[in-house]
Amino acid sequence: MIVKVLEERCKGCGLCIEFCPKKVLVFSERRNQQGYKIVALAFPEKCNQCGICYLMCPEVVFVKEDSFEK
Amino acid sequence: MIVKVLEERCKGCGLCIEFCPKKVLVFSERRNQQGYKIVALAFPEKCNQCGICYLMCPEVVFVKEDSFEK
Amino acid sequence: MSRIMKKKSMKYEIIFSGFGGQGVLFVGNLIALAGMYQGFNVSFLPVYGPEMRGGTCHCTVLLSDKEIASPLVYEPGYLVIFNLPSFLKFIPRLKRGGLALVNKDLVKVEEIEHYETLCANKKILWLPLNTWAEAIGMPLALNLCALGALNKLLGLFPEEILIKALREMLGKEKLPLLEANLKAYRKGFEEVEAYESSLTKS
Amino acid sequence: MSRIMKKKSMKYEIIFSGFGGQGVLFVGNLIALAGMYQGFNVSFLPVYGPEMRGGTCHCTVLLSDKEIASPLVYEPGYLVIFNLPSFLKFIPRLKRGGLALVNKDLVKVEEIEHYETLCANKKILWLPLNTWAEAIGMPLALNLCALGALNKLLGLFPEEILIKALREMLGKEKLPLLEANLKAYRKGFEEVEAYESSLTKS
Amino acid sequence: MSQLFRFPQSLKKTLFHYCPGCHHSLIHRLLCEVIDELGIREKTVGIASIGCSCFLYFYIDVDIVEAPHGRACSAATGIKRARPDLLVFTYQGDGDFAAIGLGDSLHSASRGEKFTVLMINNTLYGMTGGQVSPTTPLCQKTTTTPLGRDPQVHGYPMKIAEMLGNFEGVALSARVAVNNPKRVLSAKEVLKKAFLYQREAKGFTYVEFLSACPVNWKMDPLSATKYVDKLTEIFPLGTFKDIG
Amino acid sequence: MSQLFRFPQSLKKTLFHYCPGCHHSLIHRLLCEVIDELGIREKTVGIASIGCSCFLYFYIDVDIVEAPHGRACSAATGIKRARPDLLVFTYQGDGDFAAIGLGDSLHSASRGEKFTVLMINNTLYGMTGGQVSPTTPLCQKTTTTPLGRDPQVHGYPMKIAEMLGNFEGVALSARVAVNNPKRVLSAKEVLKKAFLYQREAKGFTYVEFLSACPVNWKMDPLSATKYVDKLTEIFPLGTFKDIG
Amino acid sequence: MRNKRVLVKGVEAVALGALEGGCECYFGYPITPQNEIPEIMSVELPPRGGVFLQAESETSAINMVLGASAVGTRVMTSSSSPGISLMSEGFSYLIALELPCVIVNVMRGGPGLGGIEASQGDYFQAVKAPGHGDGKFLVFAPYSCQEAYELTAKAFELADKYRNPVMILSDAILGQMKEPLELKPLKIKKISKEGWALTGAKNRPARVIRSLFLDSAELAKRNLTLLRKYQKMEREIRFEKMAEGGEKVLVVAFGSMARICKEAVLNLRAKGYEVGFFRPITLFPYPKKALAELVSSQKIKKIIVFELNCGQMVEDVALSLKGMGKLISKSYPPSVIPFPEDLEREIKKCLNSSDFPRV
Amino acid sequence: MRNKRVLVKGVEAVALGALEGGCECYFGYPITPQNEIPEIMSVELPPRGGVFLQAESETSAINMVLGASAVGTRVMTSSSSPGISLMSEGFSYLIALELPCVIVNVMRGGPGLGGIEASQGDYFQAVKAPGHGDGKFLVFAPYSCQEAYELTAKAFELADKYRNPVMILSDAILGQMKEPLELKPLKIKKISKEGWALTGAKNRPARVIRSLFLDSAELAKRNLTLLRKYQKMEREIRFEKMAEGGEKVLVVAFGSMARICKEAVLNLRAKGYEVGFFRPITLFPYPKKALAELVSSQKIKKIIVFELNCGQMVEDVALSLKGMGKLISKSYPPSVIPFPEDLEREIKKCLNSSDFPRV
Ligand SMILES: Cc1ncc(C[n+]2csc(CCOP(=O)(O)OP(=O)(O)O)c2C)c(N)n1
Ligand SMILES: Cc1ncc(C[n+]2csc(CCOP(=O)(O)OP(=O)(O)O)c2C)c(N)n1
Ligand code: SF4
Ligand code: SF4
Ligand code: SF4
Ligand code: SF4
Ligand code: SF4
Ligand code: SF4
Ligand SMILES: [Mg+2]
Ligand SMILES: [Mg+2]
Repeated sequence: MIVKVLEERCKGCGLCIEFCPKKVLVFSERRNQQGYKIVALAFPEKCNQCGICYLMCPEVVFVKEDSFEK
Repeated sequence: MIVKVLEERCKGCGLCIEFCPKKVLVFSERRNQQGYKIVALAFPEKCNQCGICYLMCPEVVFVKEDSFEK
Repeated sequence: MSRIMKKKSMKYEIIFSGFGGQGVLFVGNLIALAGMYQGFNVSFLPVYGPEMRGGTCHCTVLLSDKEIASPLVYEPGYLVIFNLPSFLKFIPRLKRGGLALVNKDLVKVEEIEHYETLCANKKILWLPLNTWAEAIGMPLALNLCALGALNKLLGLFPEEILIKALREMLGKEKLPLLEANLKAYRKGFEEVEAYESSLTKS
Repeated sequence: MSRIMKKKSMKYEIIFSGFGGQGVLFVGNLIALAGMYQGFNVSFLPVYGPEMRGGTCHCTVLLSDKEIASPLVYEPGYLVIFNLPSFLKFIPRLKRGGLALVNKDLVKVEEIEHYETLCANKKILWLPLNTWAEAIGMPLALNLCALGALNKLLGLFPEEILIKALREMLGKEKLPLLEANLKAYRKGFEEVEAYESSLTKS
Repeated sequence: MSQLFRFPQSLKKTLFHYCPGCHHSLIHRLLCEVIDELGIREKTVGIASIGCSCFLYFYIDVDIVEAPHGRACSAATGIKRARPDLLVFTYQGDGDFAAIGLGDSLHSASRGEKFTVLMINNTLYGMTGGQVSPTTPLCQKTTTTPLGRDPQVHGYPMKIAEMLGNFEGVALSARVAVNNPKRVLSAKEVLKKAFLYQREAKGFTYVEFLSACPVNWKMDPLSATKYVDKLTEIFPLGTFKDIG
Repeated sequence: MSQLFRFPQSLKKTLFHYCPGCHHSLIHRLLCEVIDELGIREKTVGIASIGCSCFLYFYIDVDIVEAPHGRACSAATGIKRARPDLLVFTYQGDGDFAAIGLGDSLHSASRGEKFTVLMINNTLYGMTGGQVSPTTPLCQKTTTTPLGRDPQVHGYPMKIAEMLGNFEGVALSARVAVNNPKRVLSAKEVLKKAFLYQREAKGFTYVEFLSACPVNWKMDPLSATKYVDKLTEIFPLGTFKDIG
Repeated sequence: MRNKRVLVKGVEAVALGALEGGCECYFGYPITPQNEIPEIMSVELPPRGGVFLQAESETSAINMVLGASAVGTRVMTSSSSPGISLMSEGFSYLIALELPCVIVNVMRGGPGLGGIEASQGDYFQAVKAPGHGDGKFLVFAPYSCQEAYELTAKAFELADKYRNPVMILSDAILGQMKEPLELKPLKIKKISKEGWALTGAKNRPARVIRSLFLDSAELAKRNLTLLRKYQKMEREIRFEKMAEGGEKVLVVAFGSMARICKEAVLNLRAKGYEVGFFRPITLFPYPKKALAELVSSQKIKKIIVFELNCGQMVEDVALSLKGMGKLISKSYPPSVIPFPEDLEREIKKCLNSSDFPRV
Repeated sequence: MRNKRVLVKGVEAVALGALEGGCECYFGYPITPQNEIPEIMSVELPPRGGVFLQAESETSAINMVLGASAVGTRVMTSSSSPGISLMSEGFSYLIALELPCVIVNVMRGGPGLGGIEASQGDYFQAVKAPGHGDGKFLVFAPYSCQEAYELTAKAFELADKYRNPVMILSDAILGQMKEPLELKPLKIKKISKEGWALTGAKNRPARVIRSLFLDSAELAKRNLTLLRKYQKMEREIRFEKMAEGGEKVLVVAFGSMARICKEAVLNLRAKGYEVGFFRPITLFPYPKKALAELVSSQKIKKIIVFELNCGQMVEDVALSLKGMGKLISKSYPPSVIPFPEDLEREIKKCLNSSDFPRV
């Protein structure tokens, strides 16, 4: 995946994991400063860039770097 | 007509006159204490007791005596 | 203090009172407006009765050559009375020596208890306002008849001023009624004129 | 005056502070309830942080043998601190000579600037609360571990009283959690007991 | 028809304060006839609202409380919840029910409160001198729509009876008129049904009366009564819900 | 689809205060995407209402004013009347729009006020701890319906989008959800249409979002998102009015 | 050139003053005795490019005001007692959001629906608690049509100056009486709102107008700022006094009641009684200093407060005097309005003959 | 037998007190920080045959109260600042209609939406102008859970006794803190409403409950009757004092603030400072006489008023004292709450060392 995972935004709701059609995503063991388990790409190679994770994430965690740094 | 005309209640709106199917009613020249021209039965003999004057009068002017004196 | 009291100020306190439909507020407003055009300080205070529709109403009009503080006055110098309830309510409040114009068509001396005491030290002028108004074919214009009479007596403003005020009050829509109102005004004016000259003559 | 000061009154002022999910308000409420059962006058004042959800929160618990006026206290005698922000906020307010139980798993001395000045004249007891809680398989029960430790140190009430209060707090629905909570309480209690006796021994 | 020429028992003898040709008083009479015929005078509580009919209690001989402008349905809710055994009605204008009171009114309907509303729709605010109301027809001039109601400025007339027809809690929603004898009779039947449904705790019962306001319509009483026919083109008469 | 993986320009970078799995923030993002795509950020004014989303202004990077609870539509009316050239939206909960605000909301709709409402229907009062709201489904337990919503006591759930469909002043009334990717995309299209209609001054535009509140539904985020499917049985998705 | 003189009601003077003050938008809900205001506005505003909208309730009206104010327009509403109560949440928000607007309350006699005749029963509500939570606004009490016209116009300027609502508190006497009004052009300042109004975030960061502050320190700071603003408003204090020396009794009254009192006082003075007169024109902030100075400098012994309510302004007079002089409260529960003659009698009763010989 | 002791929040104590006071109906709309009251009522009332209904707004809630009260039930509502503002029209009607009910205001920090921490910013609104038009009601300010329980229960009796609403004015500290409550049965009188309640006109003439009086004399008479009723309520005045002799400084405070003050005063007294304490429990009618007597009889020189607002109750203290002593106002704009330690410091600052030597 070419996008940045804004880990600090993640609240560990799991919606992205559930809806990812390629089962790319999993919870990592790491926690962010908010105390939530952070999502990670377990199988980045399987990702087809469909954007569903972006669509379903309530916290806008998956973004193109340049769009966030603007 | 066997009913009493409660003249003091009349406000001279003319609805009874308009709707009386037998054209029994007219405005008299008398005025009541409220200052309104009072309705009168010009042709009582033509009245068929249909009750339409009672139905249409907003002031409940046409009533059986005993019902008002109750 | 003495300075203030020396200069006799010109102040007319008038209450108009009658039924809702008798044009009480219209005539009160009219005289206030004419008074303003004439250069008086004026105030007009309408009071509606407790009933929303119909009922009696009255208004207080003040004309003065000084600043008017209170628009309310308990003891007016003048009364214009259109009906019996108004007579009973306001005559007791009329100033000693004050003048009341009373509509003799609707107020009958016979119907008034203690008439003498009620009106002691007060001038009552009985005017057949309804009759006058009907005589000129304008049964509703008794208010203007009363105004004519009043102005003849007090000489508040000339007729031009009244016409100006009347024009303003009637507005564009009701301007056609100007002549009729004027006629009523003149009727009252002339009747009193005739009456006065009859007094002078006799 | 002298009369009042002679009788040493028994009064415990305790502030519990941590993240929203650390059971801060639960344990504060629990100790207040147990305190009441033990016969103390008590008060429990929760303060939610500015955030609606999550964020830090703290509560003030007072146990006293006299009437409690203010439920608020600026300088508590005791602190139970679950995380770093709480440490930084409340240590400065701890009374001279006061005691703070601090969760050493989330508060690292290295991260604290001016640690020495901050804690001068204050007793800090570092407890690995998360570790204890995880050790007994109840990672969320660090609040009860802390309570066990605190009660061992202060001897506020016997375990029966705590059980009674815990029962009441858990209610019917959550009663199955009683044993687990108790286990955590005992863990804290026993760890401090062991630590104290280790002190005595050495 | 036994009621013909009978001065209703539950109507006080006080003279009405309404303008000549106003339908408010006619509707008062119908209400009293219904109360008499159902024999419920002694267990009825009415709520007077703020509008031309605010003096309701001078005319209708049942226990009555005044509610603030627009709050009659909430007051009725309080009464009916506290004393479900009482029969409760509100008597409200279109401004009271549908302008300031819309929230209270629709929520009561939605909750299916078991009282009866008489809504007197004269398409404007009678009491305060004829301002635009939610039910004023397009183009109608009022004292606050001097050029006539323009939908782009003052919006569209609300059709309350129809709207209530879609509410689950509503047992009866109807619009009636009293501008001819037949309509008077059927208005009364609908109103009676409303009270019957209330007695059976079927739900919210609503009867809207198209009502003439000659003074603010600037018409004589006869023309105003006739004009109600015209209003039925915008506000059709009928029953929009009847759970039977 | 150009928006995929683009952090919307009009979304501030502040972390959301919402609970995990709450749909509020997802809807915020959609709103920002629409604002960006239409290029209207610099002439948009938003109205934040009182509810979980009261901090809207910390997230959406447009001019925003807070309105008292339930009054967002009235505030929006004031803004749009004073400055018809601005694009105006309100962001309201079901409690805000349909409980305390029902009167304000429906009158704005009836007048055909030319702004856009985002109504976030999570079927209860999130901010105050999960009390019953006008849209709570029957039988649902809330903190003030401890035995579940009983229609005889708390009335029936209100179907706002359907109700607004019957209003003449309404240009668009639709109900959408964001609990799966397809719905997210179509919700966005509907919202965009609403803003387009507003720009063309077509009338009142209303988009209702069925929205998960895991905390007060006492569900984990995933179950809550799934449960929205169940809600669509009571609150069907669709467009109830579209004047095209 | 002489200005146009017209004979108008007080409520018409208010409407004309609003137009002179640059009012662009009006939102309101009908209620007697002030319906002439919306009626005039519905005729006058649209042709000037302004906005008139009859709201469906007072709560919505005040929130439409809130919206229009937030985008920088000069906006007003008007109502009467029960309607004002319904707006009180809105007032509190407007104050908190620092949004300017003009509010007219033509009081009726309460409580409840009460009656439509003159009353001053909403004094406390206006000056002490227009809403919840410590909010305040400037309150003007005109006592003539001319003053109603001028103060209403000025109110728009002051609202903008302080970014706060301003209330015109009137009653049915002033509201319904007619007297000449000189339609003089007033120099009402336009005050730029570019620094804060919501107009779309073009070439500047987005703006937020809000009242929610969950951080208690932030909220306290904000409340302090507001408090200081109220204190600054003391610059706007206005009053009228008539006491050049030697008066032993001072009559205090506001609004219509002050007119009736003034008549009585003038009559008494003409008769040689040593009676002074004080009329606050701003009711908030109250002219406490001016009143106290007058009483202390003139060594006034008795102060009589006349009001058309159950006794409200007398408290502000007491707070001003702090125990100076003998304070007498003469309250007329609404809505029986005393005549000047009645007041003369009352004032004379208070004149202890030994203290106050007739000269 | 000992009464049950429970550890409850202030708002729970209020709800329990209401049940003890015979509350039959509750209508309200959620708002923080008092949501526990409706939540408890929704659980407790229906099984007792009572009525719980969550209204769609505060305006409708207060009018449901109006309806239920008119038919003679004991009824209550509760809310917080913005919601209370929305009810103010309703309050005025309830007062005018002489309908009893109990109203709870757990104040938040305003104006506007403000914050949810403790504040006393609605003091003026509660005691001076709960609505338009001169209306007043009894206002109780409990300062402990026990008092909240007992006063709320008593409020139902007093509401019925005076046929007037009664307000319980509280704040988030008392509302959210927990302390032991002794659930003692209180002897709350049932007062017959047969003489006025609307129950259907059976065997008696129909009754009317109204507030509209277009005849001004009738309205004035009615207002006088109400005024006399408020005066009668002075019988219910309650206060707490601590000043047995020799105190030179008196601290005055109510509600939660009084608790914090009391702690400070007790500490200072323990240290030998001559500081007294006065806590009004009824805020309306205000214990003016008691306060004035205390100050004059003890020759107290300084009076310090502490409040969690921008300075409100201090006016009632000033009105009580009429210039006696030196009055010092210490106001804490919401919502920064001072600690007892802060107050001790403030009080000491006021102690002029020469006047008040440390003993
Ligand atoms: C809170 C409040 N706002 C406004 C009013 C003034 N007011 C009295 S009646 C009324 C409207 C009356 O219209 P409607 O309900 O249609 O009754 P109608 O007089 O037409 O029968 C208004 C606005 C009021 N009494 N109270
Ligand atoms: C006048 C007033 N009443 C009550 C409240 C308390 N309150 C805040 S938000 C809210 C309801 C929130 O529910 P909803 O609008 O559905 O938004 P959600 O939190 O569910 O997104 C309530 C009752 C308030 N702030 N103001
Ligand atoms: S882009 Fe699609 S496939 Fe890739 S991680 Fe996201 S959801 Fe999965
Ligand atoms: S959807 Fe977003 S917030 Fe939820 S787990 Fe995935 S990345 Fe985290
Ligand atoms: S009863 Fe019928 S016929 Fe007789 S007067 Fe009346 S309307 Fe005419
Ligand atoms: S309908 Fe009645 S009020 Fe009208 S004229 Fe006939 S009798 Fe008189
Ligand atoms: S104003 Fe209209 S509604 Fe009111 S009484 Fe007159 S006719 Fe009837
Ligand atoms: S309470 Fe519900 S609506 Fe509010 S933030 Fe949490 S999940 Fe979202
Ligand atoms: Mg109407
Ligand atoms: Mg919601």
